[in-house]
Amino acid sequence: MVTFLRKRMLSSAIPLVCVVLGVFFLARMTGNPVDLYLPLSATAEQRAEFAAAQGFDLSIPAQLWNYLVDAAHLDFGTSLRTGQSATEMVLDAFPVTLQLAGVTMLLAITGAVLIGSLAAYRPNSLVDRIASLLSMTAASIPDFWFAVMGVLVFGVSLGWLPTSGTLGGPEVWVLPIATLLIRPFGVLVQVVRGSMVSALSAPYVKIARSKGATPRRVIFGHALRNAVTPVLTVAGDLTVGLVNGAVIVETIFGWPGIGKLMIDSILQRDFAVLQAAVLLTAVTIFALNILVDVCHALTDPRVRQAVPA
Amino acid sequence: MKFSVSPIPPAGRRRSRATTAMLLAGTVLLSSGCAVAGSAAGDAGRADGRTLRVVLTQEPPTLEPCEASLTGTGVVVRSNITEPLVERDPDSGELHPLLATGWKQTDERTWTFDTRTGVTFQNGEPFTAEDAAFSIDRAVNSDLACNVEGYVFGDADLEVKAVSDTRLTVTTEQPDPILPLRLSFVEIVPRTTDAEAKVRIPIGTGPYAVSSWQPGAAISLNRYDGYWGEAPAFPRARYVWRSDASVRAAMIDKGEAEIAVALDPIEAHKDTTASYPNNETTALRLDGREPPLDDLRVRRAVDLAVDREGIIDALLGGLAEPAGQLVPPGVVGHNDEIRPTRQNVARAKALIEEAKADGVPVDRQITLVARNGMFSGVSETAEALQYQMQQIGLNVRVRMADTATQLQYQLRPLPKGVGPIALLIMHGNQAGDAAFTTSQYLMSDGPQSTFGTEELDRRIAEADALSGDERQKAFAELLADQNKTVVQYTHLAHMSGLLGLSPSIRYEPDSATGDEMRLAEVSPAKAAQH
Amino acid sequence: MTTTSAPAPSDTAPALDVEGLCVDLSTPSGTVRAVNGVSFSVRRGRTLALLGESGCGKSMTALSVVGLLDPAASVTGGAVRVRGKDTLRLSPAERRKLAGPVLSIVFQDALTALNPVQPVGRQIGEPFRIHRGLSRRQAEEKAIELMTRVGIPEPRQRAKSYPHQFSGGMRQRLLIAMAVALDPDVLIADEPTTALDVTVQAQIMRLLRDLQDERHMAVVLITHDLAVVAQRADDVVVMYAGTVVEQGAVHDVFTSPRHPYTRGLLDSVPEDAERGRPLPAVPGSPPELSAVPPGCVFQARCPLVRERCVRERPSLRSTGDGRSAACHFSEELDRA
Amino acid sequence: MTTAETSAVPVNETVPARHRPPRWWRLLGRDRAAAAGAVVLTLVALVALFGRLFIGDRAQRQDLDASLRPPSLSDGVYGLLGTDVLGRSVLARLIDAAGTTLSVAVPAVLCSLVIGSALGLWAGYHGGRRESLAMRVADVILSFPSLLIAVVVLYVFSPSALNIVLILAVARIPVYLRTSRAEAAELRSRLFVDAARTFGTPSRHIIYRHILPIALPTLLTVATLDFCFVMLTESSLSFLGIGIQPPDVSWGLMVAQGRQYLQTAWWITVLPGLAIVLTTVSATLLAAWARIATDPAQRWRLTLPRKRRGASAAVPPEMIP
Repeated sequence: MVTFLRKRMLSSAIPLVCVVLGVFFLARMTGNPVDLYLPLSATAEQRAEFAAAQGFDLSIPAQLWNYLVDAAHLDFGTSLRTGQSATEMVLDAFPVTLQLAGVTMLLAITGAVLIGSLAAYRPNSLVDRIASLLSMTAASIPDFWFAVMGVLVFGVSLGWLPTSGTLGGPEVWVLPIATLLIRPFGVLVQVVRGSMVSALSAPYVKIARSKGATPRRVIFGHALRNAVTPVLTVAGDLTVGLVNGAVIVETIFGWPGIGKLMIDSILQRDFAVLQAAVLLTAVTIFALNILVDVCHALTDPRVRQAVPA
Repeated sequence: MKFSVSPIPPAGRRRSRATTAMLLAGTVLLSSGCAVAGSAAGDAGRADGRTLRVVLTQEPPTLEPCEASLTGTGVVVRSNITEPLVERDPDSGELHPLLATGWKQTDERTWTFDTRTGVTFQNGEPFTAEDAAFSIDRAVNSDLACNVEGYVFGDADLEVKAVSDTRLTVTTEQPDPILPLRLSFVEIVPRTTDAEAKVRIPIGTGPYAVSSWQPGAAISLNRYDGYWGEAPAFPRARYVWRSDASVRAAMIDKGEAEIAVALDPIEAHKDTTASYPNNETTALRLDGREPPLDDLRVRRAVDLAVDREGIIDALLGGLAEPAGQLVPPGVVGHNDEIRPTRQNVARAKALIEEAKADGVPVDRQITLVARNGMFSGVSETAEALQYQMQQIGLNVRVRMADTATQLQYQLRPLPKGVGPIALLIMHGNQAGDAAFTTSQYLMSDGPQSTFGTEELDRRIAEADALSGDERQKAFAELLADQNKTVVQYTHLAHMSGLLGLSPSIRYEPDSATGDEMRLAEVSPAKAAQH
Repeated sequence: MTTTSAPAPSDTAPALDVEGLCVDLSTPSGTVRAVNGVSFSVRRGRTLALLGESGCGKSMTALSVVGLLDPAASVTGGAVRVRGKDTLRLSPAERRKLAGPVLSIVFQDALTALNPVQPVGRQIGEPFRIHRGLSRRQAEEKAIELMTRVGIPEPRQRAKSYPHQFSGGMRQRLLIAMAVALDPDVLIADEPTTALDVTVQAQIMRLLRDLQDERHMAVVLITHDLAVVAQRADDVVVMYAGTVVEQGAVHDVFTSPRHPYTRGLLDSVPEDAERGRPLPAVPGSPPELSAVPPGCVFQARCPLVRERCVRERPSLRSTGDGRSAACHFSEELDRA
Repeated sequence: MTTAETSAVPVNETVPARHRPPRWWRLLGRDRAAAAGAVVLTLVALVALFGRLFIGDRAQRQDLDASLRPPSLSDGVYGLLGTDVLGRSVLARLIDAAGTTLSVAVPAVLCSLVIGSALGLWAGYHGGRRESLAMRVADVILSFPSLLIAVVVLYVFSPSALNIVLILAVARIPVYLRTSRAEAAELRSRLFVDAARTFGTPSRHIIYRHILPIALPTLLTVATLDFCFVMLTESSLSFLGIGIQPPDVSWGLMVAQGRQYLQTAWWITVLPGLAIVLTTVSATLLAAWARIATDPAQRWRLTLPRKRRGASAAVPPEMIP
């Protein structure tokens, strides 16, 4: 397992560098940020002065060199927009995103495993058909639409929940999480159901039943662990989506997460913050991919034995 | 977290520590059917009648006073936390004394200001002319690249001197008849403020002082008890921000906030909203260097093609006024004689036909550039304009851009090889004088102008040196002249802002509200409560 | 072993008594009867073979007995009695109590019949956890004992291995160990050796016999292999197109078949037939279940077919000596 | 597959090989939900292909005086579903948008399906370095913030439908890449692949003839789910202002633009939202059906008579909790 991990991590280093470089160049293709930060009436001299102060007058390779040298010292620069250190801004925003992603995936996976298994247990039964239809619908509802509806219905009309915001009791989590949840939940229910249907029709399930195992034991003791591989993969991908930023939820509910930070810094050409944010999410995503691989190895002894390429 | 000025531990970190508990709680809550008893309060805290909760569109990037000409910063800072020497009455355009009690032009290039006594900063230090001189110097002459510097002063440095504790002189390189107006944009800070770097949280003389800033979540203000003026009604204020207008509106409906800015016009019918002219004017800037827009008849036809009333009624909630010039009423230079052009499709078509007959390539595709988020309904407005221009026989496509991209079209050097551009602009007249407008938008080499005439350039330069009624008249005439001879702009509307106001408070928005929301002018609606 | 409250069956009473079992199956062309009125019984210590070609309904019969039918099939009639109870009428929970201690089954493909992600020790010990409430450790000890019994070398180490780490023969042993864990009254072996090579087949069959003797189980052996039946079974039930065509003691049936189908099967075996060969060919092929003729099910391939066979389906009639056959003209065969 | 041999999946026992598998439309007829899905999808496809021929410029024709008219029967066909804020017929716009939506979603899904699967099968079949390389490429794409690419391409270059297709396609390649790699890696050691290899069959033939057919059902299922994802992402891009650009119109754009009228004019945003939901649910239903119908070991599921499927008798009593 240790060699497995070491190899996996080493092989992740190069893509990481690719992402960082890619973001650097892509960001600079979006144009010079000077105009955004000076008043419309600023003179040419003022513009030049500002560009020089921020290092935008240098050639791209020179800018890249400066960036890499600073990054090596863990200095990711200062935000043009707020004047804060980019690292600090990113580290402030990231926990919010992680919390949202964590709670969402926890609930999505738990819920999907329960409901997906129940549906798969009796294929084509009423439960199955309701669960399938609901999950398909859930997976195809535009999330911002759901969010705005949620605010209007539960926030304003019924008054059960706060409309938005992060400060307060657990109730502030409900709408953002529910919005984030619908799609992963819908997708995962279908994936769990699909792989559970095939797992439950496997001969070893019949054997388990012939031993007098209860349905619970059959589902959770035997079928689930065999059905978990595709579920893990899909859940991993969905989590990547959430880590990369739940922009819509963060925007609507005013959660200061990394997604909102990224889109703001793109629109504001705040390169330092953008680069720091992408680096952090990329590292997280690589870690997540490794985690998924480890989970695969843990759940399936056959994967564990095969030496990874 | 370093910008917390109070000893209270910052909530951001506390939240991370309580994450586990929250995770569990959230899980339990969701799985138990998520019925929460009672009405939840939300970010802005509970409605206790003592805290004024304001919901903005975005988090202020900083509260640095020399950046106060940025809308996001100014709306919180100006007149709440810090104050300038002079303030401009948004309705009349007149200047009123604030931290200066009086001022006069003592020679051609020098103005002298008397400063108020008995004023203390929120850190307890007394305010003197020395502080005023320091603040002007810091904002205008330093290397901080303050936004206000470029916004109102341009390149020229000022020579500032505190001649006594209560008097200072400001000397300009060129005679400047509107220097006091320019200085109304400079917020006064104590001389102990960092002159080398921008601060995120300022100290000022205003009625409120910052008590905490929870990044991403809220900014809290407390009433400053040593304020020299009348104490404001609310002991505390709290700013939160939501970028979605429907959520801001919902927060008013729900009672989670007392004031919400920039609501969609669609909400205008509610009792809980108040509209106010916000000194912004929208127009279509036609690039007169590229055919077919280089033809005066085509530009005039575009002006005639636009259905201003229709757009205002359907898309802007009826809140705006049709415009015939770039400056709205109340601004020096506004011409009362100019009537907004009325739509006349037949005449517009005739003009196009005429131009076509003369060999003008009216089929050439014109790109209509607009910026997302410029105002509520901007993309629909762009679509309407496109449709109306197509109706008279022009070939138009819409391009929605983000701020940075749109600025490339708006500012010189203008992009090359992009064909004829019709740029939707929104011009702010907060400065209150047409000089700010004409030098930018009408001069043939103005930073935001595509072309002009020598005649117009000359008249602008002349008008700029005048003052009083002559100034007003000169600007008014040249604005009318642009509509006759240049027609670079198809004016659309003098816009309005829409504010959400809880029934529990009273507040009269004015044209400056969008840039400077004076919390001290908000009072509880006593009558409504009892 | 006596967790069930049912009285321990006496040796004379059948351990398993199937009566008139009918199974319907949904197919693209409509519902068909896959098993039609199958009856048989088997006592402890005895071995009954269910013999027939692929698709004759023998596996489905076995699966209905242990209650593992696929959802496409359903039992529509009959009774399956063990320890005096009709399992078809029991609640799921009551049925589960029988699964393991009373009825158990061994499948053909041991690789897929073992859970690939669980150590085998845990799978073999599972019946003890379910029915005896043993702790995981105790169950594992029991599993190791069983593994020793079925001839797995180094059982203590191997208990932690996963199915894919065993050879085919070993896996079949593991599966058998699991099935006999709770000394069931009845062990159903569904083609237990088909997937194995010949020498291993013999070992497995021997193991099954030893276990049967040791534990005094009734064994239902499902096979298409005449030689296995001849060597291993006491009684045989020959099935064709979902019905029983003949049954009786193996020796009797094989020496003097009373149904032309049985006769055909036996005739087609060459003298030097080896075990493990597929079922010898009888000319023609069985009818599609959706097109079973109204008369005798075997009429299309029967050398003795007559007008009566087309008109009237022969019922399974006793022909003496505890035998019975479903042929209007079984006497003719006997005489021949 | 082994299910069929050991536990006697009835089809194999009862339907001899010479019996032709049932016609697909008969199977489709048996699954009412999938049949409904097929009808909806056909309808959507027809509308997308030919709808514009019938509506002419109605989707663009504005009438500011007719702004926000609710659905009604009295305003003729084009007033049936009401008007939007510019007074354009919502019905006409839905029809126009169907074309745009599908012309973005379908090519995007197809591109990522083809490219991703080809790469993944190649990588999985060969293993080793090539496999590592492909997986790392997938890692890079996955961890790259696609919003950044979207903003760059759509604001800096031109915000055309083609660019949106490209962005969505690239962003989804890793999904197919990983899925097909996993399938190919599992299949490459199978007997029939080995056999083909020993005969000297070139690898692309093995991939195409032996591996692709087995991996295809899974890939197609993923593609259907992705179809939904692509439509929703396009809608989210519109929410952020970087999706389909007016005057072009897609369902996602309609939902995004209409959301501010949710309280006052629900039809502008709810109807296109419903169109998205209906289309994707139909596609998913149909994919689920197709997956079963193309899998011989599962096909029997579709043959269960309707009335029994939901009833408890269809399930072995043992399995009822």
